[in-house]
Amino acid sequence: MSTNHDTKDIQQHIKVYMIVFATLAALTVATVAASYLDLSRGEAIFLALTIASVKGSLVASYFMHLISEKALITWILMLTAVFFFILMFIPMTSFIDQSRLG
Amino acid sequence: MSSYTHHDEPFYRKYIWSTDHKIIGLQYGFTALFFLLVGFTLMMIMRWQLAYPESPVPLVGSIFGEDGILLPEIYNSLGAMHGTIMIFLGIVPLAVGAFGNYIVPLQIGAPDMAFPKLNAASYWSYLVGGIVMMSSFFTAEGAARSGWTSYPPLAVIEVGQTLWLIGMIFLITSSLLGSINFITTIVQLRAPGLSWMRLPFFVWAQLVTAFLLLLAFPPLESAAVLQLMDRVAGTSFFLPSGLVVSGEILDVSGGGSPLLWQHLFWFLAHPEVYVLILPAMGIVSEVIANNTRKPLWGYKSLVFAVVFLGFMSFIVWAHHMFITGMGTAMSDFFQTTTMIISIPSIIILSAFFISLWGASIRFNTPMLFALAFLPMFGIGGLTGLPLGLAAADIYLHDTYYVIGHFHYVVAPGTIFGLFAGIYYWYPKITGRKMSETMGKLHFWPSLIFMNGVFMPMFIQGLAGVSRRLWDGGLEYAHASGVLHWNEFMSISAWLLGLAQIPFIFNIFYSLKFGEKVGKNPWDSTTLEWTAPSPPLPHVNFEKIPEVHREAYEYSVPGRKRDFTPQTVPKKG
Amino acid sequence: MDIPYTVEERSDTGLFNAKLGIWLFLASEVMLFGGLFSAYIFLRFGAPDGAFHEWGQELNIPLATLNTLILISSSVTMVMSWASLKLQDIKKYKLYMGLTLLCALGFLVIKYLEYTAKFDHHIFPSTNTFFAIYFTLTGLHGLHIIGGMIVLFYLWIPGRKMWLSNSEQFTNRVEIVGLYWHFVDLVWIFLFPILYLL
Amino acid sequence: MLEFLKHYGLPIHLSTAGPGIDEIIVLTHWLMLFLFVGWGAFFIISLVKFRASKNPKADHEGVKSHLSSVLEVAVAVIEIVLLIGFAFPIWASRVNDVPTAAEDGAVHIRVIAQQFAWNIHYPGADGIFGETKVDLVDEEENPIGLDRSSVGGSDDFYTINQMHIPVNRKIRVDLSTKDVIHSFKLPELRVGQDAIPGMIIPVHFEATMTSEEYLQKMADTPRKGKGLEIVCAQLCGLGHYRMRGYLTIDTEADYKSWLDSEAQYLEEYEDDEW
Ligand code: HEA
Ligand code: HEA
Ligand code: CUA
Ligand SMILES: [Cu+2]
Repeated sequence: MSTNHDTKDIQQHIKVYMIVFATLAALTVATVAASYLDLSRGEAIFLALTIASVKGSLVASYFMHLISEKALITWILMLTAVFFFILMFIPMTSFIDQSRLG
Repeated sequence: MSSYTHHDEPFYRKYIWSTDHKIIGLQYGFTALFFLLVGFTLMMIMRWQLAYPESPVPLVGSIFGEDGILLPEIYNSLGAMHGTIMIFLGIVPLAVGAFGNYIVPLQIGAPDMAFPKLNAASYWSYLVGGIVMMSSFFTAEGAARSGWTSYPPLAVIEVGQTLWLIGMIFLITSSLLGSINFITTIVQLRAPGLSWMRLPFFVWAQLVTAFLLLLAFPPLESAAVLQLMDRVAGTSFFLPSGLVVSGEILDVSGGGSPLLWQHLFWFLAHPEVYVLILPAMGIVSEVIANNTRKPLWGYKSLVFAVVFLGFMSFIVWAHHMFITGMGTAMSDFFQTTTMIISIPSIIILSAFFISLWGASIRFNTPMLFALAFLPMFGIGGLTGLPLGLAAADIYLHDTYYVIGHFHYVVAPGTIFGLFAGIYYWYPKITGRKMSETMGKLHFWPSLIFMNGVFMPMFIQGLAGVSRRLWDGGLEYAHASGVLHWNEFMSISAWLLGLAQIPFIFNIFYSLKFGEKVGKNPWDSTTLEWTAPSPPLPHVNFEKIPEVHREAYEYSVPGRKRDFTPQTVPKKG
Repeated sequence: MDIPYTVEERSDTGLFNAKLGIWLFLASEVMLFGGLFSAYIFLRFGAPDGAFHEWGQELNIPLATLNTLILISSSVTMVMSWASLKLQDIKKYKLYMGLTLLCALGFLVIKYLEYTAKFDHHIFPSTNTFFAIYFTLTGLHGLHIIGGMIVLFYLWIPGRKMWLSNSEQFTNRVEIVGLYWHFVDLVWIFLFPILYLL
Repeated sequence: MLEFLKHYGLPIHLSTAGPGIDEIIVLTHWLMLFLFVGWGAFFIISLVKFRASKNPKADHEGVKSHLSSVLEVAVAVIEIVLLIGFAFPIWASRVNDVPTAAEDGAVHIRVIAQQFAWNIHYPGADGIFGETKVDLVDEEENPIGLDRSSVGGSDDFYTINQMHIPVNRKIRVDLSTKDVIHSFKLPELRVGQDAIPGMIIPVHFEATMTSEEYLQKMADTPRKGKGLEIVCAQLCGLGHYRMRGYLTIDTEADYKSWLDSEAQYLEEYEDDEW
């Protein structure tokens, strides 16, 4: 159970949480600000999704402790990610087909 | 079944609101068998209309209106519900819910599933889904009538679909809860010493199945939500602009796509077909190993093949959509993956065949069903190959060839596998064996009539007869040469129904009068046979077993007995 | 015989049961939202050029930004409530859990304001495919929030007595629910730009 | 094998796409037969040879060779050949080599499916399709919503469930649907294509035999006297089973005179109107 060492650890964690929190808030403001910039469609999408991905990884890595999670869980999530991207993008090929049809 | 009453629980706690995986397994089993019978009954009614178009259905005709004729819209309802019931309410709950629940914890030496309450919730969610589905028959609109595939826009504009969607959401939730439970149980609760490569193949099959359910079902859940929105909130997820239905412009915003549904649906529904087959393969492997008195041949390659099969099953789905206007890139991709996925199936089947060589085969009822599974699945699987080649599928798509293909895999395939399992594990559940005589009386007619129903479908399919035709093709010239088969198939189907009577009778008869047997009547090696029959409520084993060896140590040279249970310690 | 590894970790996997269970559940959630995101992309491509962007202009970005910040805060308070338990500080736990619930409530109130504003302008899911997917995605996300709140509330007050009998299991439960809560936050982090900003 | 499959249902084909498609069906069935018979024989022999009454003691190891892996590799190779040699090219020509009226002299027709009929839309003598608009649709007067005043629209004509095509000419059908998904299928021509709402999908084929010749061939079969049909192969509602159209493959001359008579009919009809 909670040893002295644990307590130290947790206090260390709490510091990290605060830093992550600040970063997330800053990135939120940044992404909103960026949306008012005069960017092309593609650039805007790229920027917004990049920021969202960074935010998402921060939440997953630190709040959800994925960064120090057991290998088994990482594997399951990687498998899920593969299927997620397949689901996301392969149906899109239907549009390539439709553009062929004109 | 009730002789062991270790905990003094009231009746309803023990049999109704139970959290014991064995009771839940039985609840699943009986509910699913009931639904199988319902689904089959629907089909026996439909087969009347197919054999004798527009003549009053005997016995039950009065339900369908005064003259007793099955109207086209009712035919479509029964067809859609036959498919839905068989797959989602019959086979999956029986193969996963019942067999998985009852056998997996026993085979891995666990006292229960990892989350017993979740397990009960999963069953009840299934039951609610089933009741919602069934109740749709009794509403004014009637049941869903757009096929089990529920393609929009038809499914959005047809009546009866709403309850189908709501039912599906319950069924999907049930499967998700179940699959989380299975994976956690198999990963976490394996008995000491039971390493991955010592697992019985059945457990591997269930593990892969659980992953398929876990990751493939949610997209269909989201698709069901979207279709529900289309129906009740007037959205246009699946409706393009400018539709004219019955002369009226459809009053929706438009902008959606019917193909989106097909992608989301088949993203589930292809993995789903392996959900139907893998548990049956698992059962067959157990029965074969036991009754050949030999280890399964090539256990490692079996495990590898089934994992690979599971993975690949996520990337073949669009082979159901070849004819929807697909270009070369996509069709080439999906044809290739479809051909690739046939290889692990061949590996698995080959390993089963080769296991027979050098065996000492006992032809008891479970073994007969397991053996029949092999060529029947073979026919079904092999006829999948021309369907997987897009060029051949141009002609064969949506014909009875497809119906024949998949019924061979699910009916004389999966159902036979499940029958084998019921006969095989019955003694574990009840402490008594099922009657062999009645078992054989069940097996032989079933085998013959199954082929009687489904073999002519290939002939009709080759002739180009479409599926889902109310009159079985009477309208069409190209069907005229093969139309006479309809009567033959229907009679086979009804006889197939009769052939189930010895089975149903046997289940109840053997409960009281079956031959009493000990813990391990089949001289088997796996863990479930070291538990008492029936296993102790809630805890299964008198003491958590320890595993010392691989799953199938049969006929090891130099040993006294021809089987060595996994719990026997290695000497020295 | 109790079910093993409900509290302690299994040595070869390093996990207790519920930890694995929740991650599996989250994996299925990823696929659930995957289906919806897939629909989003499909519809976006299917719509006339730039239409999604245009339709999205109707939405209230400042309110949604505020909501994003609220949800992020709730994630922090959530993880803090777990950390408090780790530090054996049940008082702080109560405080942070309460704050988490408050944030969740705030999020829902703002969502409610946004929805009613849309309805007042006669914008409904049936208006066009953008609003169809907007209402579906945010609605489903909202349901996740409500579901999470019920469990959080349970752990906040009625379920807390477990702290006295089995503090380790209680801490685990809070961790598990926390994982779910962060996931709901994570989904929003993606919903926010794709619905409001792009 | 082809004879065998024909005996068991497969109709003769009468299009240029037929041989390719039949060939791949036949080759695949050879593969299936080979696997089934091979494993079947092994299966039966094992069952007889190793029954417990004859072979009371099982051999722990059983088969030691890994010949089956060779078999599996062989199947994989055959499948690759089927894919690359047959399936891919056939598909590519099916979806890519869409002929046009201008370049290939193809006959260009539109087919608009609806519950439960096929509207066949011909461009008329000018070869230009008039515009169709949903708000003009009137199930009685104008089922496809044709705008007579649009460019090329005045001489267009359409039939319901009657499709005429000339033999030995490339045919291009632009397939669409007014309501739900249907599937346009000409079994004897080995043509099949879903009609998806919101999409216009080109289908092309070339008939190698006129309806008349076909009927002569069918004289002694159960099909005698029954002409060619358009099948709806996708569930589209309660009338799905009777959503049948008729296909007539004419000689070039007959086709011309049919076109003329339709044009004539159109004129008379128009005269009535005014
Ligand atoms: C359990 C169910 C199941 C299984 C296992 C399979 C397995 C396969 N299926 Fe099937 N399929 C369905 C259920 C199943 N299918 C259903 C329900 C539909 C229709 C859905 C609908 O439209 O309503 C369908 C439809 C379907 C289609 C779409 C057809 C169409 O609509 O036009 C295609 C196309 O590629 C296909 C292909 C395959 C392939 C290549 C396999 C391969 O995995 C098969 C591999 C197996 C083998 C190759 C056999 C190996 C065995 C041997 C070699 C041994 C021989 C044996 C002896 C001699 C004893 N299937
Ligand atoms: C798992 C799936 C499954 C199973 C097992 C079956 C089993 C059977 N099916 Fe079905 N079928 C489908 C899935 C299935 N089907 C699907 C998906 C469709 C397509 C629907 C659509 O078009 O949308 C279809 C369509 C379909 C058609 C085509 C209809 C059409 O296109 O118009 C036909 C026609 O004959 C048919 C027949 C049969 C028959 C005779 C059986 C028989 O094999 C049934 C055998 C059943 C048993 C042997 C039951 C045994 C159980 C018991 C006896 C219970 C005992 C009970 C207790 C102890 C309480 N089915
Ligand atoms: Cu149109 Cu079936
Ligand atoms: Cu499939």
